[in-house]
Amino acid sequence: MQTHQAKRVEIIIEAPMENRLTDALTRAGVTGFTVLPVLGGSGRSGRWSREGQVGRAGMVAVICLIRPDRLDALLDAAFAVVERHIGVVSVTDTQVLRAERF
Amino acid sequence: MQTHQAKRVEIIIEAPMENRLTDALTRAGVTGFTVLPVLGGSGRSGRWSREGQVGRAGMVAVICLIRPDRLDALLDAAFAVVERHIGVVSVTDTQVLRAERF
Amino acid sequence: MQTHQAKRVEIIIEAPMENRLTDALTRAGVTGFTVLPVLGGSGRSGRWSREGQVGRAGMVAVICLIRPDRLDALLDAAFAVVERHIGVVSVTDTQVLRAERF
Amino acid sequence: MQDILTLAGANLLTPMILCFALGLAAALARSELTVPEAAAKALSIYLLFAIGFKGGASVADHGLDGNLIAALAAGVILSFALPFAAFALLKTLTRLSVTDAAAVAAHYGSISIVTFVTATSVLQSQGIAAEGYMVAVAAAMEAPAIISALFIVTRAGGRSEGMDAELWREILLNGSIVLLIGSFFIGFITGADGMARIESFIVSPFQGVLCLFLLDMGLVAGRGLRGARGVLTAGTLAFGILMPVIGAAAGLAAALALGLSPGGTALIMTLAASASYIAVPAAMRVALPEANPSIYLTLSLGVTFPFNLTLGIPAYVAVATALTGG
Amino acid sequence: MQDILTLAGANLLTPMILCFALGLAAALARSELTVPEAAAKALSIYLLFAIGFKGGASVADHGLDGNLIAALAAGVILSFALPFAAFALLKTLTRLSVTDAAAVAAHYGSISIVTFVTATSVLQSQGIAAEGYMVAVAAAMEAPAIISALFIVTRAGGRSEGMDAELWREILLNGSIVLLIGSFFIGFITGADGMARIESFIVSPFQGVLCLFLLDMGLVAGRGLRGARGVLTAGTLAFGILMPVIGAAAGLAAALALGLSPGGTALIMTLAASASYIAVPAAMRVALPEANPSIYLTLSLGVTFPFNLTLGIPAYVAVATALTGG
Amino acid sequence: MQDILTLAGANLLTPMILCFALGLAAALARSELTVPEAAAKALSIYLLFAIGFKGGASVADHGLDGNLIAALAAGVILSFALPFAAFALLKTLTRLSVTDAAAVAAHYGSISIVTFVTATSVLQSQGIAAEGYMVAVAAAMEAPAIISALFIVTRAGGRSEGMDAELWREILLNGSIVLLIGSFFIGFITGADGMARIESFIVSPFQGVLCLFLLDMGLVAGRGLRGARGVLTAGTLAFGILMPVIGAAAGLAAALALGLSPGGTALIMTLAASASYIAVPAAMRVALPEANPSIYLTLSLGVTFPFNLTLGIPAYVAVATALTGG
Ligand SMILES: Nc1ncnc2c1ncn2[C@@H]1O[C@H](COP(=O)(O)O)[C@@H](O)[C@H]1O
Ligand SMILES: Nc1ncnc2c1ncn2[C@@H]1O[C@H](COP(=O)(O)O)[C@@H](O)[C@H]1O
Ligand SMILES: Nc1ncnc2c1ncn2[C@@H]1O[C@H](COP(=O)(O)O)[C@@H](O)[C@H]1O
Ligand code: NA
Ligand code: NA
Ligand code: NA
Repeated sequence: MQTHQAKRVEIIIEAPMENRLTDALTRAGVTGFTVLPVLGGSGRSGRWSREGQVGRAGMVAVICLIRPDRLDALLDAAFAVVERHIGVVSVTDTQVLRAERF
Repeated sequence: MQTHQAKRVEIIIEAPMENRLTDALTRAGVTGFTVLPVLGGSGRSGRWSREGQVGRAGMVAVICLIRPDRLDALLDAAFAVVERHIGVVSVTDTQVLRAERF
Repeated sequence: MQTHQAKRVEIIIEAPMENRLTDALTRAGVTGFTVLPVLGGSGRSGRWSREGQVGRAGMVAVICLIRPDRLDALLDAAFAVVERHIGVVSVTDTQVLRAERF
Repeated sequence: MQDILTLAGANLLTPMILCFALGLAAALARSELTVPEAAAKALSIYLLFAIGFKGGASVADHGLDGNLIAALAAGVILSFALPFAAFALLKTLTRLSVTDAAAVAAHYGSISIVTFVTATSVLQSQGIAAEGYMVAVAAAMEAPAIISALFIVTRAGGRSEGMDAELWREILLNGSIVLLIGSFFIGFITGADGMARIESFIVSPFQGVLCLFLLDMGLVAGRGLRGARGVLTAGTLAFGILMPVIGAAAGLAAALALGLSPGGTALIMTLAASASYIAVPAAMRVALPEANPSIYLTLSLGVTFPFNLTLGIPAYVAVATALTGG
Repeated sequence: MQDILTLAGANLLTPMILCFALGLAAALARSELTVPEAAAKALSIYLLFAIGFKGGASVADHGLDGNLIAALAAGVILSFALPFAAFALLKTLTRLSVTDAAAVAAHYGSISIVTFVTATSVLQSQGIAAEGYMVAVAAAMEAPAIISALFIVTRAGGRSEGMDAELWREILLNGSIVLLIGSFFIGFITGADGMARIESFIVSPFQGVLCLFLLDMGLVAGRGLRGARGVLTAGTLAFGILMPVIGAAAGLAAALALGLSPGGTALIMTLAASASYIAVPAAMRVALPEANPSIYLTLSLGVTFPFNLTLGIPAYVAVATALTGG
Repeated sequence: MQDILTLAGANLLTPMILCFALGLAAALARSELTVPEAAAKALSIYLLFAIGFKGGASVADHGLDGNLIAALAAGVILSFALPFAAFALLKTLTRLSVTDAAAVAAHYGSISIVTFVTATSVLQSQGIAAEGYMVAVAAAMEAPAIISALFIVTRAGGRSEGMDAELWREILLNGSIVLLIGSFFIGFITGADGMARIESFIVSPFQGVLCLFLLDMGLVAGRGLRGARGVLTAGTLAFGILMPVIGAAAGLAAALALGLSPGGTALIMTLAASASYIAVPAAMRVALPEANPSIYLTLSLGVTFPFNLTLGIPAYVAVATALTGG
């Protein structure tokens, strides 16, 4: 089956920043993304779990599949939001079906 | 540690289609997969979130790790199900432990 | 934007083993990871879904982004825990922003 | 008329309706107030169980009226027939594609169980009795409309995935049908004894639970409306308000033919006037994937549901009591 | 005998049992009816809290019977001993491997708190009193069986991960033990005063909540049975029905030795007859990962739980009242 | 003094407090007991709805006291002013950075609605009436403290993200403010009629629901404390206990100036003494991302919340009744 080169960007970010991130992505022309729930994690700011919080804001994972030439616009937009916040951003080479969708 | 070449296929699909997809995968001989919940997303059909729906069907992410030579069978089976539905499919090169499991 | 080579390790493991895994990772010096919920899946031990269980222990997905040179330590630690248990481990090449975090 | 307005006023100022309004306003103002999905589902399980059980217990109490079969048949016929009326109306009022119009039509032939529940609670607070088996009629009206819609699409040369056995099973055994019918039978079998055991769970807190559930419905409807400005043209809006009135009229005709009680008449009017937003949307995603979900969800949940809740139900109750001499 | 059958009939036609049957039937018919995980967990927290609190408040009311320590000891001994009986029976009736048989045996030495809760509600509806401290006995019976099972595996040269300190902690501080014992103490400390404050929360809606919880149990059991056809041989099935009877007999012997009341006798029989499906399965995944979960889950949840619910409990109650002159 | 101790004793041995203690102990012992997130959120929606509705219904009943506006103004001023006191105290007692200290200060100017709810339930069980509009005062006190904290940071040359329109909206329309004010209005509009409809949902089970909610709060607080040993120095601990006393004193002064009833006085003292752990933490993650969340969460939830629950509230009630001649 015909597949096309793409990038898979995974951004793990605090839940209160989710809307700010997706709005920034939309403004940067990135209109395709999927948000996954996160149960807990650990990083430089220590370990946390949804269960140790009252509002249980926690974190979410935002996944964007994107054409390689649009990657920089995406990363710039994302970085402006996550810069001062905890969280991680990773970029993986991938292949997608139905390139016309991206 | 010894690792083995494999493919990681990630299919984001509407929840009402989940069983049809996994049944099709099983028929195509793909018996290993994991289903993750999805909170929301955005694509050509606009933005949605679990919270904006009553039945809250939403979407799920299905992840299959598979031997490279079985990829085409998987993609054919998956594509037959997702073809007319919204959602995305991506394929990434990966390495797995314990190759005998795949 | 400047990115750095890294590995993305994804471990799908039974929920009752989650703490044992993350403790082992921490002992092996891996202090960055994220835990995602899993709804269901299928493998050599058959198909399962959260809904078919009472305690609904189920499984979780643990994702670690790590510098390539630390990969072996991570896999050794993870393997010691998952060895006799059901579940899968995959390793993907990736790029991360803000390398100082890893 | 005076009566209808007074009733409407009284109905508008109940905690239930105000909770719905609060949710709607909060969502439109983009408040982050949310009812967790699991909690909303749990509330709906409670409501379905309680309403089904009470229906069954009431049938056990009053004996099975010979009209049950006739009422079921009438419900099924209404559910089959209303999509054709809805489709014709949509073709007149809007420029929706055949697929989109047929998908919307399926929703209006089917029913909204929450609208039904709210109507029973209005009847109860006015002391108007209704046939206990109306919950069975509600369950019977969920599915037939889907078949009519697929027939409409096929007839018009449109492309539908059709109904495979799997989809049939999903529709006929969907959660609310099974729970409603199941708890109806449990109430019927255990009767007054069973009722005595669980009365303080399913009767006294009922209206309060309904309040919280309608709060969530308001939130969901509001979020849907926010994301669907493009969908709401004058034509679709007119449809969303006219169609329930047409449905209620058809329901009234059926009720008069059947000789139902005032309460039963109001309930069947409400069922016919209401539009599905759970079972049918899920079926449409499978059977008519090209139909745009935001059109049918906006209309059924964002327009018709609030209309029925606030103006429709009091009007149907008033008309039913006036015409059946209640 | 006549009595037992009448009682069984009465018990079978309660809303609780019918809700369980509804869930079972819905799952076997592959209906998509589901109770959200969080809601089911919330219901179980409610039931554990209510049953623990009521037990404690009743002890505060009636004073501590000298038998508490003896009853606790009896419970612990039963939990230690029953796995050996279960293992022997499994080796006779089935061809399960040592690991699988030992894992199953652990479940039958331990207890099902929902079975216990259902039994208390049957006793209550028949006006039979029981010692309030039986909830403490229930908690004490959760864990010992696990040790016996690991001992069996090790003795047979099988491989177990053994019990590290972490696993001990997890088992002894598992949610239901902590909640049951904790709310028992809260009920004991606050007594009649505390009860007056929260009675309308933990007493009146109790049976209704139990209905919804059993509906979910039926759904879960049915889903489990659907996926486990291979597991159910004649031998395992026979075990799943014989073992609770053996357990109940052992419980009866203990109760007679202790001189418990009719209600207490029925409860300890029920505990001994019931099999765990929450705490022990989780422990087995850690300690005996090679044991096949679908065997022990199918037996304890798919066979023994429904058996106890429908036939077992009424029989245990009838026998207990007959033999202790209740 | 004697009175205060007796009251404290009585308050400590209620099911509510003991449930909190159970949760705390379970979490500190690393039990896996958990209340699902969705269930905890559902319980809090219930509590907010019930308390808001009852407040509104009581205002509808007793008429609007001329003091409402004055009380709202007093609440807003307290919320603005207390962060400055808190910041000064922190700078004296601890070595926290400006950003961390300001973030903590914001929490103590704002309020904890669960502390407020517990106080109302203590008042009710002692038969002490309070102004129904205090729930509106509670809502008004949530946000102003955030502004003071950002002002403190900016003045000290620290870096804050500032308040964009989006953040304003999020804070002012946060779930608990909207639900509290909304249900207050619903209670006010529907009055005694509305109350009659949903009383058996929002009044009788209230204390029981509060028990389960406090169980979860204990679990969450305990988990937080476990992960935050480093945070708890003698200085921060002293702050966590001194600051609520200072807040309560400020609240008392305001209440005396306003001439509130004994109950109202106790409630405004409780509000001023309590510290936020939902709305303000979320706002701080956006506006002051460099502030360490475990400091402010540990202090407000791990130290001040238990202090108020156990010692604070009974003391505030005793002082309020003594000084306002209740
Ligand atoms: N190396 C990593 N791999 C995966 N997730 C990470 C990693 N580092 C941080 N995270 C996630 O990002 C959150 C915040 O990380 P940090 O900013 O390092 O405190 C953590 O709680 C994890 O959920
Ligand atoms: N480029 C993308 N990256 C990640 N997820 C996507 C992307 N495009 C679509 N999706 C997901 O697929 C769903 C349907 O997409 P679509 O078919 O484009 O409307 C969206 O709501 C997202 O959850
Ligand atoms: N090939 C695979 N791809 C993705 N997930 C898998 C795969 N194999 C197993 N899993 C996951 O691991 C669980 C246990 O697998 P197994 O040990 O093969 O029974 C399954 O239920 C899946 O969630
Ligand atoms: Na209809
Ligand atoms: Na047992
Ligand atoms: Na305060």
